[in-house]
Amino acid sequence: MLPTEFLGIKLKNPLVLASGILGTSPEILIRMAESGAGAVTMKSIGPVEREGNINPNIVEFDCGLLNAMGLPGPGYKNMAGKMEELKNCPVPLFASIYGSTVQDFVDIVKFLREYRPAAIELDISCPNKDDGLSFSADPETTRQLVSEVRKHSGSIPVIPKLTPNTSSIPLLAEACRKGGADALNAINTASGMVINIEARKPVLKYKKGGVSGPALKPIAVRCVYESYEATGLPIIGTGGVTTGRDAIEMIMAGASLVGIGSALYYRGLDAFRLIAGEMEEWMKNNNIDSLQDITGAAHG
Amino acid sequence: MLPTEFLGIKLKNPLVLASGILGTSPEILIRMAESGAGAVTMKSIGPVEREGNINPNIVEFDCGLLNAMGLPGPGYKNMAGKMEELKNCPVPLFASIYGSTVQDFVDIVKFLREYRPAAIELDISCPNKDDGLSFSADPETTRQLVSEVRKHSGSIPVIPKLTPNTSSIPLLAEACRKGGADALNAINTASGMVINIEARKPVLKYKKGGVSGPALKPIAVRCVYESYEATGLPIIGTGGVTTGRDAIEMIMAGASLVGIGSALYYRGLDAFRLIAGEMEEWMKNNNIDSLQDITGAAHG
Amino acid sequence: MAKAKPEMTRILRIKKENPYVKTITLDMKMKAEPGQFVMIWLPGVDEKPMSIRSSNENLMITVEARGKCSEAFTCLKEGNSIGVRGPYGKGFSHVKDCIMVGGGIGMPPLMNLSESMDGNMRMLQGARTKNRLIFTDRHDMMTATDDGSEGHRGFVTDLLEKEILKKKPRIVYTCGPELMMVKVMEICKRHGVGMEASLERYMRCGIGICGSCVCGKSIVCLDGPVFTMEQLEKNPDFGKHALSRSAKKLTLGEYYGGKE
Amino acid sequence: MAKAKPEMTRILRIKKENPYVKTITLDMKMKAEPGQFVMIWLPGVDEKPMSIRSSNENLMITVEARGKCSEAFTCLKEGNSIGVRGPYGKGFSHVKDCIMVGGGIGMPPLMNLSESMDGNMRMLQGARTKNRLIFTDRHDMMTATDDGSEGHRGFVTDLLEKEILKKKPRIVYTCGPELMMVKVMEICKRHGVGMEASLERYMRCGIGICGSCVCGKSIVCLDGPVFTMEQLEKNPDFGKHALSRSAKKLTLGEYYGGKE
Ligand SMILES: Cc1cc2nc3c(=O)[nH]c(=O)nc-3n(C[C@H](O)[C@H](O)[C@H](O)COP(=O)(O)OP(=O)(O)OC[C@H]3O[C@@H](n4cnc5c(N)ncnc54)[C@H](O)[C@@H]3O)c2cc1C
Ligand SMILES: Cc1cc2nc3c(=O)[nH]c(=O)nc-3n(C[C@H](O)[C@H](O)[C@H](O)COP(=O)(O)OP(=O)(O)OC[C@H]3O[C@@H](n4cnc5c(N)ncnc54)[C@H](O)[C@@H]3O)c2cc1C
Ligand SMILES: Cc1cc2nc3c(=O)[nH]c(=O)nc-3n(C[C@H](O)[C@H](O)[C@H](O)COP(=O)(O)O)c2cc1C
Ligand SMILES: Cc1cc2nc3c(=O)[nH]c(=O)nc-3n(C[C@H](O)[C@H](O)[C@H](O)COP(=O)(O)O)c2cc1C
Ligand code: FES
Ligand code: FES
Repeated sequence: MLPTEFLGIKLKNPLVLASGILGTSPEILIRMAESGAGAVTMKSIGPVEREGNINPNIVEFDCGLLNAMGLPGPGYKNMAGKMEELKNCPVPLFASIYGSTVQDFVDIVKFLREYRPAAIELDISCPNKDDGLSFSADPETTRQLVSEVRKHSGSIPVIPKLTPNTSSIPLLAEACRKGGADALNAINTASGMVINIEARKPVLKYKKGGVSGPALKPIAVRCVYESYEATGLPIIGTGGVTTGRDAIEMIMAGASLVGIGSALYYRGLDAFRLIAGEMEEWMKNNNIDSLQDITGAAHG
Repeated sequence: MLPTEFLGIKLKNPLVLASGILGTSPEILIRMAESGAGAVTMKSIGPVEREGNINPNIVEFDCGLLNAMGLPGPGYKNMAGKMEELKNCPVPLFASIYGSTVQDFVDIVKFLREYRPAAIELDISCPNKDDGLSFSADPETTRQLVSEVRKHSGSIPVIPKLTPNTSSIPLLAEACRKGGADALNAINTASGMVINIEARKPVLKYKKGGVSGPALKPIAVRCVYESYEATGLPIIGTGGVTTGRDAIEMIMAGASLVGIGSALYYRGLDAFRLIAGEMEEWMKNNNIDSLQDITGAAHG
Repeated sequence: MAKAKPEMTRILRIKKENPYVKTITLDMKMKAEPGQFVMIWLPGVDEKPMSIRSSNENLMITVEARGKCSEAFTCLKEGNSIGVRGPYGKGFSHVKDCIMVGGGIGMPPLMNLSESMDGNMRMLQGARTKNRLIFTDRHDMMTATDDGSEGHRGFVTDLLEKEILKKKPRIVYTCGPELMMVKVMEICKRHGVGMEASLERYMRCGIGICGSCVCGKSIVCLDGPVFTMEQLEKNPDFGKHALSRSAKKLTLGEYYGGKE
Repeated sequence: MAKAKPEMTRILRIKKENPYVKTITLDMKMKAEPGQFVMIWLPGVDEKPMSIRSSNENLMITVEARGKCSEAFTCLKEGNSIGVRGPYGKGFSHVKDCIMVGGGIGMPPLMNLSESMDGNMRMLQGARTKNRLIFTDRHDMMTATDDGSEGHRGFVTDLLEKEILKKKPRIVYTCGPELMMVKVMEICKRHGVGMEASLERYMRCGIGICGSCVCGKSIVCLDGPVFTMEQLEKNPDFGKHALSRSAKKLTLGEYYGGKE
């Protein structure tokens, strides 16, 4: 019922571990694969080693999480060992990369090529690094980046990850398409802040952070819907999905795959199996045989 | 404890009925004033009569509301009677206006001037009308609008209302300041969508709508914080405030007044009194005599 | 379900009440009071407030084809699904030894209320003509038609006055055209009888935040739709004004396009 | 309180355990198991995982000044407030007739566990030197110091081996420097005794989503910090590797900057 194809890649189900969720180590990515994910995305890889932000890096609020990890990571030059180990990953592996310059992205793509990830996400949407959104601020800059990266990725599909922190998702998505994006991921977190009033301070050391979880869902569904309408590209719908119903909602908005992030907190590490089970049950009750029959069904 | 001053206007408390919440008729605005609001904002007034969108105009999700009223209203030319009645409003009255052109805004301001509202909000942030965000899409356009409006408002303060649907609140806020804004309101709703998967359709007839309520709070707090930092202007902090603690959080982020919208649904029509009571209790427990002592306290 | 989120619900049964009116039984249980209403969503078309006709067992509504959306409601078939959210608003009190006065499609909430009265009540219905009447299989229904094609020829309020004189009830409940309800209130006042009426205003949110349905100082979807005589006497807009879809204050004549 | 939201909490009492270590009693009750931890936030400074020293009455933590943040914790005064969120992770089992082996600041969770053992246990503590020992007012504490300034001169693991030979316990609980815990595991294996150890890894979220604290296939903040011997035997990184703040896999020597 749930097996699906995305950019020619076969997946046992449409649920993808979102980037930055437990994706720091090959062992855990493989564990997530074994625990039911249809595909897994690595933590975003940067040009150089980065320690990320000082704690607190995360805080919960009534209906979501706010995080500002600050993209900690060893840098691509220290990733060879991990990439080798990930050859054992039993499900399709998506890499994710970020950079401050076009050249950063290109360098990392060149490094990743030989390890043949199923696709490469471009994290141009991280609100937790000072220049994390610089490639999303205007469509022409976005288009140029995607186009440059696409030249170097060879047969590996490129998937820009969109930010809700924009005045126009259709323009941003269309810029990605024009640049040669093979698919889109919508969305990364929305910029937010939580203040502890007794401490009289933003809780996160970075002050601002990215909103994920249930509070993000209606924004994510809208961004998926708009991206689908604007570009017709395949979409990984990410943001606030914690149940099978949420996943179906994303798919009806136009997502081919569904990113799962904060749900690992809300539902536990068994989230993939739980959500997949709920999807199957709903499909059975509604006489739907295949996800293709409902992808984008909310349009028109 | 709660009496406060904003742009020289004295208020018994900092809680302002947000625009579009029950603000269609003088009788109800006065009722809200009597039920504890420190000030009340009228439903946004447009250049011509508008019926708004067909139902459904509202839908709830797990942690907020999504609405797409589509700015129904009689148009300013039919507002003389209501403005007369509003002379009896026992608390400061904020008008709110929208338009498709600069001239629209100017015309409405000229009409409103003789009724001397305590301030005029510029709704350049409605996601539920096709050109509702056209004056927010780029800072220079925003600056020009605010500047043009300010020329005609005389001694009446002008308060642009910011949208979170932007790549940069600081740039937007700064454009308003440069245009001569006397204060800012942050924020209007975030664009979102809710799909009913059994119906396979967006619930709202307009498809997209504006997210308000708890889900919006961390985004609103961040926007207030950024606007305060970028401009130093007085701010009406609006978005997801449903408790006294939420209101204090807004004030620490930099708000001088706090907008109350969806809370009227979550807490009932007594929301103003409840929230004001909770604020006073928290202040007492934390030995804070005046709101001025904590305005912007989360900065630095 | 969250309170303001429509739940798609299957239609179990449809019963034709007269050529224009159908009663729809839904595959949903709901705890509600007579006089409360639900918002009924027809995906792709519109969403409308509808009084709860019954919630003892399955939820029932009774719809009259008036315009585009209600017309579409009456064209639905058993097995179709519609969205339901609610219940909303404040319903009727529950005082036995009452008289109910319904006009046209104002009948459904009164029928609902009547079901828990153990027969300790009188029910009057007015309509333009015989084939506009509904629920006439009820043996104790007294009727009035404008053209005299059934029951009393003339106003249902004439019947009310007669019944009050026959035996003064403890209260009168009414729902129907607003000018009829104004008349009911006058009669009740004259005879010193209490009264509650259910109002109609243009509704969007149904949950008391959008301000579409205001009538005087009242928010009809939240404070009402049922109001007491005391409340209505103080309401300058009762019987006089309603807000248009664009929130313009119209006379009832303008609001109903001369149909009332 | 939402699970991952710090609550500012007043410090009721501070007790100096030795020149470097203080026990802080907080104005908070918390239901927690020995071995679980909380995240302690010092606004403007940092947030760190801290084992729960006690949660029988008020929440207590015991902090050793090691670096900038823990130093700042030990400078706090009674009446100050700090942020607390938790409890997080999986704690120790609860088997009486056990031996506990603590090294340095590994003692607090073992002390917590010991309090419900009704004395049916033996407790061993190792430290570099006498004034690094803590909780020595406990009359049944056996100690070892590297320099012999108190108790046995040498490793606390020597004491463990002796105690096992004296009378085989049903289980060994340990917390302290990882190489010490590796040694404890070897000894337990050799003598056919079960064992549980509490691990330290760099933590950010504490709730199992950021991936900072992984050790082999284990997420220390969620699956641990307490692991059984069976789990540790299968974990290729136990005693060998830890992720740096930048998620680079380091040897423990590199991770602790040669201090371990
Ligand atoms: C509390 C309440 C209970 C109601 N109960 C019933 C009921 O049990 N059965 C029934 O058939 N009808 C009921 N109605 C009326 C119903 O909601 C519709 O107004 C009616 O069906 C006409 O809708 P339409 O779209 O078909 O016609 P349209 O041509 O769209 O409108 C005709 C007239 O109906 C009124 N109307 C239209 N839309 C709305 C709206 N969203 N809210 C309020 N009034 C509106 C206006 O007066 C309008 O001029 C109730 C209305 C209210 C406010
Ligand atoms: C589950 C757990 C329980 C702990 N319980 C206690 C306790 O009860 N009492 C106590 O004093 N300490 C405890 N610690 C250690 C404590 O969290 C700090 O690591 C320690 O206080 C040093 O922090 P610092 O900032 O002062 O030093 P730094 O100079 O910042 O760091 C010194 C070393 O501490 C470790 N460290 C620093 N930050 C963290 C972090 N966020 N997460 C994990 N390790 C870190 C690293 O090895 C680092 O090299 C515990 C750690 C963990 C993981
Ligand atoms: C702790 C954390 C770390 C994240 N790190 C990254 C990252 O490195 N790269 C990235 O593209 N997205 C990152 N994200 C965003 C997620 O991939 C995802 O887009 C977002 O959390 C919304 O989905 P959710 O609501 O399912 O969590 C991170 C999110 C969280 C909560
Ligand atoms: C039903 C509804 C109608 C609204 N109409 C307007 C409007 O006309 N003009 C405007 O500036 N904002 C309008 N808003 C936005 C609110 O004023 C407010 O900015 C937003 O709801 C966030 O605040 P809240 O979370 O407290 O509701 C509307 C919001 C809602 C829910
Ligand atoms: S319908 Fe919105 S307030 Fe009544
Ligand atoms: S600290 Fe984040 S996963 Fe353990």
